[in-house]
Amino acid sequence: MSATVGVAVFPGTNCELDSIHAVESLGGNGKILWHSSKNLAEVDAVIIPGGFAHGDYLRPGAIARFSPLMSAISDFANNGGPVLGICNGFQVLTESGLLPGALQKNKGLKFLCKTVEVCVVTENSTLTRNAVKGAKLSLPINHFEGNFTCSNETLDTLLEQDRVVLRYCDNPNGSMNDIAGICNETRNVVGIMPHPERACDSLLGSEDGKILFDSLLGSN
Amino acid sequence: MRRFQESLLGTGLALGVSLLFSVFVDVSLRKGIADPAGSTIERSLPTLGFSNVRDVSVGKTIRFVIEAENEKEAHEKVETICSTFLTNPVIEEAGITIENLEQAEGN
Amino acid sequence: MRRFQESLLGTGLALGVSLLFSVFVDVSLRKGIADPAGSTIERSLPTLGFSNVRDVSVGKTIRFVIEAENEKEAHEKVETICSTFLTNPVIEEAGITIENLEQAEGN
Amino acid sequence: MDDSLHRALGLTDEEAKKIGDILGRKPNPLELAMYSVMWSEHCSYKSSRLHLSRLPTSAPWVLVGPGENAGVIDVGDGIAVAIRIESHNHPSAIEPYQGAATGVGGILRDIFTMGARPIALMDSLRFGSLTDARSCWIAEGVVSGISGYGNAVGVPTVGGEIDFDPTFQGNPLVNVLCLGTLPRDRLVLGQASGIGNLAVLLGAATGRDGIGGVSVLASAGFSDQGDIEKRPSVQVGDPFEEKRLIEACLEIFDSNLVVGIQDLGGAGLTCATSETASRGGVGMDVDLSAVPQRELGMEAHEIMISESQERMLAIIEPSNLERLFEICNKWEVNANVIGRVTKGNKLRILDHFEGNVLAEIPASSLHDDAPIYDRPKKKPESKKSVLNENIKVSDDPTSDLLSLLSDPSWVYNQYDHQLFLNTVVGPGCEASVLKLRDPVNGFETNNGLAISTDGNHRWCAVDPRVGTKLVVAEGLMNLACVGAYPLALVNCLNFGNPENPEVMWQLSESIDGMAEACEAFGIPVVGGNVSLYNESSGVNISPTPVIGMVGKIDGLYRRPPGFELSEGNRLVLLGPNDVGLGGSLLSALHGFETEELIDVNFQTHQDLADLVRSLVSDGTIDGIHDLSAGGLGVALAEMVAKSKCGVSVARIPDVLTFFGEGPSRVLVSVHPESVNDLLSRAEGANIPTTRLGLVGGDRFTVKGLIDVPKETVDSAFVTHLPNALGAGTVSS
Ligand SMILES: Nc1ncnc2c1ncn2[C@@H]1O[C@H](COP(=O)(O)OP(=O)(O)O)[C@@H](O)[C@H]1O
Ligand SMILES: [Mg+2]
Repeated sequence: MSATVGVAVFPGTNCELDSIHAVESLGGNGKILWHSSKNLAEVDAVIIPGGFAHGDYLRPGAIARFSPLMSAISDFANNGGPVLGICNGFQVLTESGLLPGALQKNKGLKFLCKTVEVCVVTENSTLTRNAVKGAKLSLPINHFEGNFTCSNETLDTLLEQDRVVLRYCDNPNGSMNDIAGICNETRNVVGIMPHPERACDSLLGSEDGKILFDSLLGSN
Repeated sequence: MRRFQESLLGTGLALGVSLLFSVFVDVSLRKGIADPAGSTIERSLPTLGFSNVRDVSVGKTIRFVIEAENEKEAHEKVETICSTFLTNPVIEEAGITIENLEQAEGN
Repeated sequence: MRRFQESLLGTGLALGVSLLFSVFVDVSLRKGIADPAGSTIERSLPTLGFSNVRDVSVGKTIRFVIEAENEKEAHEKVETICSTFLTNPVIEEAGITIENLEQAEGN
Repeated sequence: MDDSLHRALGLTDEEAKKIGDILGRKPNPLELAMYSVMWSEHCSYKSSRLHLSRLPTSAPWVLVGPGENAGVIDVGDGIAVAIRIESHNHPSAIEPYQGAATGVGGILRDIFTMGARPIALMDSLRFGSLTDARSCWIAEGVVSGISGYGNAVGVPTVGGEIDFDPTFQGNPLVNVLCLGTLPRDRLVLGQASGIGNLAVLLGAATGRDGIGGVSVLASAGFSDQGDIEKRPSVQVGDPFEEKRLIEACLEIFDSNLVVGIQDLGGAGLTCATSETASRGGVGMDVDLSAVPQRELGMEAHEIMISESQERMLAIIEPSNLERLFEICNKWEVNANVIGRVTKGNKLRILDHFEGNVLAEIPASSLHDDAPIYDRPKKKPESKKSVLNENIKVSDDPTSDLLSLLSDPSWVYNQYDHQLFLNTVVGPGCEASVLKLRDPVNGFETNNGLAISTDGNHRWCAVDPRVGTKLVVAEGLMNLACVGAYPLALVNCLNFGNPENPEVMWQLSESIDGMAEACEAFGIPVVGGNVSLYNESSGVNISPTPVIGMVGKIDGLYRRPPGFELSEGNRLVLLGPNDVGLGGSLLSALHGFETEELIDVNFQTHQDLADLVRSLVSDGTIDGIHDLSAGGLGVALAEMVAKSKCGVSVARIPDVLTFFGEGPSRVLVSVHPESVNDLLSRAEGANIPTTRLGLVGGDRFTVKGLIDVPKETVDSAFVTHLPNALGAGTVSS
């Protein structure tokens, strides 16, 4: 039976169809979750995709986190449901407290859209269970605020608990500890800055994102 | 805007006259948090011919007008808005300045 | 920063002691210019449970320390930095506050 | 009324008289203001219209030609493509970030007005020299503005151009192209019809944006100059509002709710209401009190002329109003009924429906009766050629080459170029290639679209007619290099002051050159934009027609070859060896003024394009680059900089051959086993070939001219822009 993945849409979100496309190309079903809805219906996993929820005004994710949908996603996550935040989705997850830290403006103060190499740091997360620790993946990034920042104590905790999921091979944005993605303590909520949905088609240049979606689809 | 004025009117009639406060929120990065915007400006200034500038930091401001029964209530409201919404406490802190608008106009 | 301190030292030795000023620049959009960030925040506040807030506008601040012979020179320098680099006067205006750091420390 | 008011509004005495004749009375100030904006150069094309009519515009696949908001062509599979290019040069010169951002916003609205979903943007940029601080500030701001708006609105910027030249100092060029797809049978046109139908204003509130010259009408009068100066002439874009507007409009189209729709651009409500009414042959009543206003106390002329961004005017039947409100509500888009379609042909501006009439004008007179000028033209005196055979072209080809290299990735890495998962070839190659998908369900057709923007002010300064032909030819060859054949062309004509007869001559020559090339290649012109008065301190820019060309790839199953070179491959130059220094990058570098510009032979060019297309489609070649600005030298170095190995090249007799520029030349890299196949196919197509050398090693070697480590080339290429522009734009 194929997994149904709910894809959150706030006004300003723009990667929802791309995420659904990637999920469906790997045999899953994608389903739009509108920001004002109060429940998730029957989904096996949730993706909060990239884009500019509420225009990224004030701070990326600052307004989106108050939506009824985010309460429902919080409940889902707290019950162990797999949740993946990609780019703007990662920002929403940190703003809503489901993941620690914050994503600041890139060190170079420029928006960055390019393909980077990241390294799989742990296999122990809903997103990387099918991947191999140490593997290098070519994934596109596309953000202005991707510079992961947290207190030193938080960083220590993340490292101690093996919660860094992906790390940049060549840090493009100034992220602490080269962090490209992290997970929560129960490892079912993952936030990453790179866009794996943009790397699922050889005609577009890379298929390295497939392994991540495979993990997510098989994680329930 | 029209909607607000109506709601204001409604409140005034029902609950006694409430006051308007002008609010200035000055959001800055917490000490110790890297400030990419500040360092970029600091780096650029010498090449533009401005030397002898240092410790540049960049923040943002949010100004608005709020309605409340009295200054204390206004302060409480603004503080909640700041800590839950206008700032991200992981990296930011806020200074709040509140002024009673009617008083201000009286000057 | 190191370069700055060296130059400071250099100046001090060569030209007499120069002063340090702490600068606060408050940049806001000129009246009549659309403020999408402000209006988006204003629109979203009621759904976050904060009613009775209006006229929201968003601006930015730049804080830094500048070295100058005296307060007048500091003011002139800061004004040039503001109008040529920190703001575009076509859409923004800046409020400048300058404080003599040594005096401030004396308080 | 002050008799000189029309002059203060920029209307000539004759134009004012014509308005009086149309109305049969003296216009009031509001009416005069409406005519003044609609009859401006920007809205009426009064200097260029006469000449534009010489461009070929039809082909069996053209669904909508010039004149509507965008051109539309049929690309098969039940899909149509809408395309348009527009300039935002002047706003970008004052406020680079917002000027460029609102340029993006404006071109997007032109596309979704047609019922199409915008799927790609391209930007063609020109700035003053990189050694000029203000030009750098403008360049950084413009790129950030395109990035800030395009990325947030959620439309990828898949390619473009950037160039620097002192001619653009003080007057940058910011041209933005947008392409959208729609189901063929869902074209929406910008017209009103059906007496009693409603005009609904969608989107942002109206402020005093872009009132510009019309602010002389402010009731404060001339006495309060200070206040007038404070009126914002710059608009601020809101990509979030536009994103919601796009989604709401597309859902409204899907639900079949509109009779017509029109975006609000130049001249705001005046243009949108009069244009929809006159296209539909009806009249319209407009209730100003129903227009949501951002500021208090706006006057009638301010509301009618405001260029506030992110607004659309939809014409709908009253029975569809509820449904439209529901959709707008869902997307948090404001919608207000501000007008009614009426019998007759009058556009009436009212302070309230059933209230006072503030203006009453025949709607079509604002467009159809706009003046058309046949301005005087004069060919400039020939410049003496300072270059003859005795002058040494270059002492140091290595340093010349290195200073001509510039990697635009500093620009396009700031643009989301991958959204929608269509981008097979993004920025950084000859042309961008997109998957062609069904716009309704996203299904792949296995075909592709290719787009390219091209312009070359150096060629056009030498000879605007031949230069423009060369630019069109380059667009065609760029498409061929990714395996595409051309379907349509849009253009943006960036010229100086048309009241200068030499500028008028340039414009006319350029249009003739474009017409000639388009006829020869069978490419219809489906839209364009004319930007005049590009001058600063009285100096006109070099003529800069920019063309955007869209083409199709039938059967897109493999990635087209890029610039990348593979070790062991052979380098072959296809095409003639006729080159010169006229309008070349090398001439610009050394300040040579030359008259010679090598004309394009349409037949040779077409034959080469056909050959290239087939070599690309069947995978015969691994790497390709057409020769353009900078000639063979720059093309070769760019390929090396994008590869992991160097080259070793011979058979380049001199510097002229290395840097000279001429049409119909393409450099390819082929596997040794395919060389014979390549050569014989070229011979069959009557295309000359030159075997240049091989790919490999870690040096860039051109026998007798240059021998440097590959890293020297790489680093010149990648550091050029970041070094010059690294200071960082602060405002965002
Ligand atoms: N302003 C820009 N925006 C986006 N892409 C750009 C820009 N400038 C250049 N590029 C990319 O770099 C490629 C090379 O640019 P250019 O040297 O102008 O190409 P060519 O001379 O072959 O037409 C372009 O095809 C385009 O994809
Ligand atoms: Mg080219």
